[in-house]
Amino acid sequence: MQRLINDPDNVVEDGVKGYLKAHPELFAATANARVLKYPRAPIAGKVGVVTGGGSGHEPAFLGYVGENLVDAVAIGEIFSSPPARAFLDAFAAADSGQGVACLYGNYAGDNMNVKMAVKMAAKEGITVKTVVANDDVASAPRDQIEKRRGVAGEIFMWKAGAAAAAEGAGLDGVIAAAQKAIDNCRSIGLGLTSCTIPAVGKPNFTIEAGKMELGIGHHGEPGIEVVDLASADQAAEMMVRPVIEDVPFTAGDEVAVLVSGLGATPLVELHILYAKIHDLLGDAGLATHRAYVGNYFTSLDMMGATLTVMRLDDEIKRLIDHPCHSLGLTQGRQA
Amino acid sequence: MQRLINDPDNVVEDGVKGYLKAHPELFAATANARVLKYPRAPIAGKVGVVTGGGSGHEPAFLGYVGENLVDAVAIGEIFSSPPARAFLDAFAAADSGQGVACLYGNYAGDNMNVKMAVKMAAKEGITVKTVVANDDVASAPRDQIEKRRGVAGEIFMWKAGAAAAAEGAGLDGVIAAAQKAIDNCRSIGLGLTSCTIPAVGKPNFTIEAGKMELGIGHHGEPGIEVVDLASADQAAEMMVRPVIEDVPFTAGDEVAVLVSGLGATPLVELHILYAKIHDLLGDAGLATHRAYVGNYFTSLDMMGATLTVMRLDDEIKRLIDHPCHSLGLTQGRQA
Amino acid sequence: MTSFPADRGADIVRALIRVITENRAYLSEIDGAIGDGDHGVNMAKGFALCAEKMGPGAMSLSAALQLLGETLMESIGGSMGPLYGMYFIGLGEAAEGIDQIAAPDFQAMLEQGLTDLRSITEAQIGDKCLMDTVVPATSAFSGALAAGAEFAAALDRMTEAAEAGRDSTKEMVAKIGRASRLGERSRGTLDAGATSCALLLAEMAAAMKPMLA
Amino acid sequence: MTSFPADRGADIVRALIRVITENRAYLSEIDGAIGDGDHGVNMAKGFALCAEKMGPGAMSLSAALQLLGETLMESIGGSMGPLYGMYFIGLGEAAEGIDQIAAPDFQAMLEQGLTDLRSITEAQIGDKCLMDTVVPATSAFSGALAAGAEFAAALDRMTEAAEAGRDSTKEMVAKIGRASRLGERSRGTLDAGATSCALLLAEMAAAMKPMLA
Ligand SMILES: Nc1ncnc2c1ncn2[C@@H]1O[C@H](COP(=O)(O)OP(=O)(O)O)[C@@H](O)[C@H]1O
Ligand SMILES: Nc1ncnc2c1ncn2[C@@H]1O[C@H](COP(=O)(O)OP(=O)(O)O)[C@@H](O)[C@H]1O
Ligand SMILES: [Mg+2]
Ligand SMILES: [Mg+2]
Ligand SMILES: [Mg+2]
Ligand SMILES: [Mg+2]
Repeated sequence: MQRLINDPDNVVEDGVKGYLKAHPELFAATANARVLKYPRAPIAGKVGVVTGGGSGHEPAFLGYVGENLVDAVAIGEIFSSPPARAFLDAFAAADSGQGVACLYGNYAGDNMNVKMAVKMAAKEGITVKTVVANDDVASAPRDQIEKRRGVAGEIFMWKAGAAAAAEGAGLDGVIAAAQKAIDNCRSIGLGLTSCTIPAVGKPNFTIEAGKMELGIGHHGEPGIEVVDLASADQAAEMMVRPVIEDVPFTAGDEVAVLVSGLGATPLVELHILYAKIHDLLGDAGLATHRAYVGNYFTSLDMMGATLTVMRLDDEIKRLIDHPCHSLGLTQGRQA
Repeated sequence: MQRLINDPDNVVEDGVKGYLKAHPELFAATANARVLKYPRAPIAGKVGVVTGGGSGHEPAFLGYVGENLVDAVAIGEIFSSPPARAFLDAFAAADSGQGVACLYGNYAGDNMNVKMAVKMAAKEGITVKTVVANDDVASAPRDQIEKRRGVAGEIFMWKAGAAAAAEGAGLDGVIAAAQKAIDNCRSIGLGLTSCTIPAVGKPNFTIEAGKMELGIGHHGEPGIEVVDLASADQAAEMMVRPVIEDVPFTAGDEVAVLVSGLGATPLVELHILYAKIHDLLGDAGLATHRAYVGNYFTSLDMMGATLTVMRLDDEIKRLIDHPCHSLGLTQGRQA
Repeated sequence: MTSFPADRGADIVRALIRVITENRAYLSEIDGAIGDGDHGVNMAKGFALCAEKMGPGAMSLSAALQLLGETLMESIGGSMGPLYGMYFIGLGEAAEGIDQIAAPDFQAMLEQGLTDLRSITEAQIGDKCLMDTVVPATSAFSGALAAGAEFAAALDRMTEAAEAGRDSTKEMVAKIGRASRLGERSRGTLDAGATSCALLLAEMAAAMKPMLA
Repeated sequence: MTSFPADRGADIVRALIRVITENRAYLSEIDGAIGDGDHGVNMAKGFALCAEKMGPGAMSLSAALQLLGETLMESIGGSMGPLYGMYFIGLGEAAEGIDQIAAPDFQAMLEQGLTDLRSITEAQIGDKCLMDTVVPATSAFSGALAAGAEFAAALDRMTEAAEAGRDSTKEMVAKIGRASRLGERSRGTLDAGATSCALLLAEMAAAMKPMLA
């Protein structure tokens, strides 16, 4: 394992120190070492936006803390949900009295810890409402949509919810915007290699050389199918079809597209993949309003990519186009 | 080789298609398939800023084309200088009549191709002046500074030169700003693994497991020393010392710092490394004005990182803080 | 009817902390076979934190178990944090206000723990997880009491059932957690959560038995 | 004095294009041992492009060589594009305005090519690169003429020296290019650039000899 770490058991703590030192305009420490907040948070009069999840997906989750984005984040161990206390402390760090929208992904641990934290927050007088991302079409069939995992679509959920909050929406409005965003998102992953958790020191699972796994999850959860390694164009077809065949895409829709690398796949390859995705979406009558291609939601040093497509209406488009500044995503007033 | 490509011989062409489709606000095609320009270029009254180099370093070089950054880029094969014609066509794409600053890195091929292109440009009536980055302290001793390679310090050179151009400086002013930036930059690389050029299909060189190579170049050029894989803190010490011992750093200086991943090293590890670098610079009396930590200048799927430290004066600070928008670097009006 | 004084609670929880700390490497090793090898590390971290918070003094069983549960829930994250957290809080809440813990009290505690556990996970017996230990152990204790067994004997039945439940996971194919990725390949190894749970229940029984009077 | 008509230039350059195209795989294979295995691909790409631009007609030696040089310089990039580009442009420029190419004309061409090459690289004999071929080949041709040899015999000396130069790279340790990373390990293999250069010079000689009258 060729890695730049100090103690494999302290990867997250040591990383957090670096984030704080490198980006003081984006991150402030809190009393809980596993909670970072935007320095201006809680922002008076604004609904607080919180997320959280396991580490190893950087820039997710903490990289979406910032201006017009997430106010506070709960940071778990690598690939492991943060404790309830961390979510609770993140709520407190984000709450200006207008309530908190906790926007997170559908994983057993996160569900349990958020549930606990919301209960604990209620006792402390903090109103928290939640949206649970379930954009991964490969993780369950359409009739069991509530079982689907949240993946890179979470970024669009955060973007939309946080932009609504920045525009001045109340808690219900923020929740509605985030829910609408994720309901209009569909994602799928494609894994080419495994990844290694530093504290474990061996690959987390196995993808044989010459094979790739369609529908793989962000922690190596089993996908739909292990197939022979194919060309980027063929990979794009395998990814686009299950995404656009799922509700709610219809010809004529405008969409936002996010192709995220899983960590070790070079940027040029993500763009080779994107070129075909763009054309396939166009063939299906979907016009791409905005495309994000890069390492937005990774899995340590895994090779591969995820595709997320979000259907836009005027409201979501406005929220996605809203300017923002964070480690993972910075954009100006226009596309 | 687990890669997302179509034809290993067309990685660059296929990637360029994707960049154009994904980011129409940043990239426009030109008559030369190996030249991309910022859609607004040439910008009337502004000195053109051009760079170029081999592919495989994404987001460098093309990712620094954008608003208040590079106007046009010449794109080479993976790890191979673009042909002279591509540099020439990039000059033409960038020139508004105010002349062109060609800011590139010190490699044999690039030197030759730029030299040819500048000659050809002169015949076509385009005035081109050049700055050659030589920030890599590991590539030659201080008394042979002209032999040193250019590495991630090029980003600061582009940033400073392009900001000067955006502020309205003439060609000599732009060249002076870029030259001053690179003269105040020192960099060093640390390689933990090799990388694989898709058309070659096998690793480009070898770093044994359990070892790391201090001073390695962006294409695997030999470093200063192969040492046992050390902790991130120890790696930071190995990197900071040769950088700050070289001219021109002195206690009391303000600096900008860039830690770039080489491709496959997770973002959290870059921040673990940064945490110690930040402290070591502080111990040496250097105050970090701005830090960039991420994948800014990579080497395909290599693991490892580079460190660049730039001494600031009021002018360079203003130029570095200037807002800009590109695939590799987007920043607003203030830090 | 035999019972033990509730104010021995801290000693019982200290025994639980000890057994987890002692088995840190063993539990991680088991998790390493089909999981990511950190179960012992995760558990030991939470239990050690509870030891710190408890200090050396006496506590009621209710307070001590709730402190353990809250510490786990607050500090270890993942799934095991809230699962064991809920479980121990449930045990502790059911002991609230009771000075002498008799067999029916402990039965009520076990049942409350299981109910609370089920309020946050849909995992079932046969999924290859801690449910395979805790469900049969709870039934065994209740069943023994119903059949007229003494407290101590019922605790023995509970321990036996917990260990049999743990062993039953060996031949199961994992349906939840990381190991579920492996499908058939997860067969042949004990489940880490079921193993830690068997250690905890057996230790709890062993700590209580000498206190019975 | 023997000479050949300059308007046979296109045929000579077509022979160069053919030899590179035919040796595409061989040159890449040699580069694969201590480089990145693309020398044949790079060269063939540029030479094929020149064939396209030339078309089937006749051209003067000066124009044909300059077209080859400009195409390489413009299209293949890296170091080899400008190096071979400068070299062939140099050869071509020195032939400008000459209708019948005699031995002293060709000597001047070779010397101009080498001078232009040296204007853009500091590489030397012994560095394990194309200089190890081109430098001795040039000297051999000039030396043969000085010793009174005929054009054809001098071309043979040039070919022999080019091939000996190529072979000399086998025992060298690379000092430039990718292979320099390998240090001692670069010993024992031919240099790809020196090899392509020997092929080109030998082919040029072979193409000229039957034209001599
Ligand atoms: N959703 C779940 N419900 C019940 N038990 C679970 C669940 N997920 C995992 N487990 C249990 O957790 C154990 C692994 O715990 P641990 O290694 O601490 O966490 P992680 O899997 O996050 O590394 C498994 O052996 C299994 O018994
Ligand atoms: N700076 C240089 N000067 C002269 N020859 C060089 C130089 N760099 C490389 N070469 C030659 O280039 C050859 C390799 O060419 P090629 O494989 O086409 O390019 P690359 O090394 O970029 O893959 C080497 O065998 C060597 O002869
Ligand atoms: Mg585990
Ligand atoms: Mg774990
Ligand atoms: Mg090459
Ligand atoms: Mg080569």
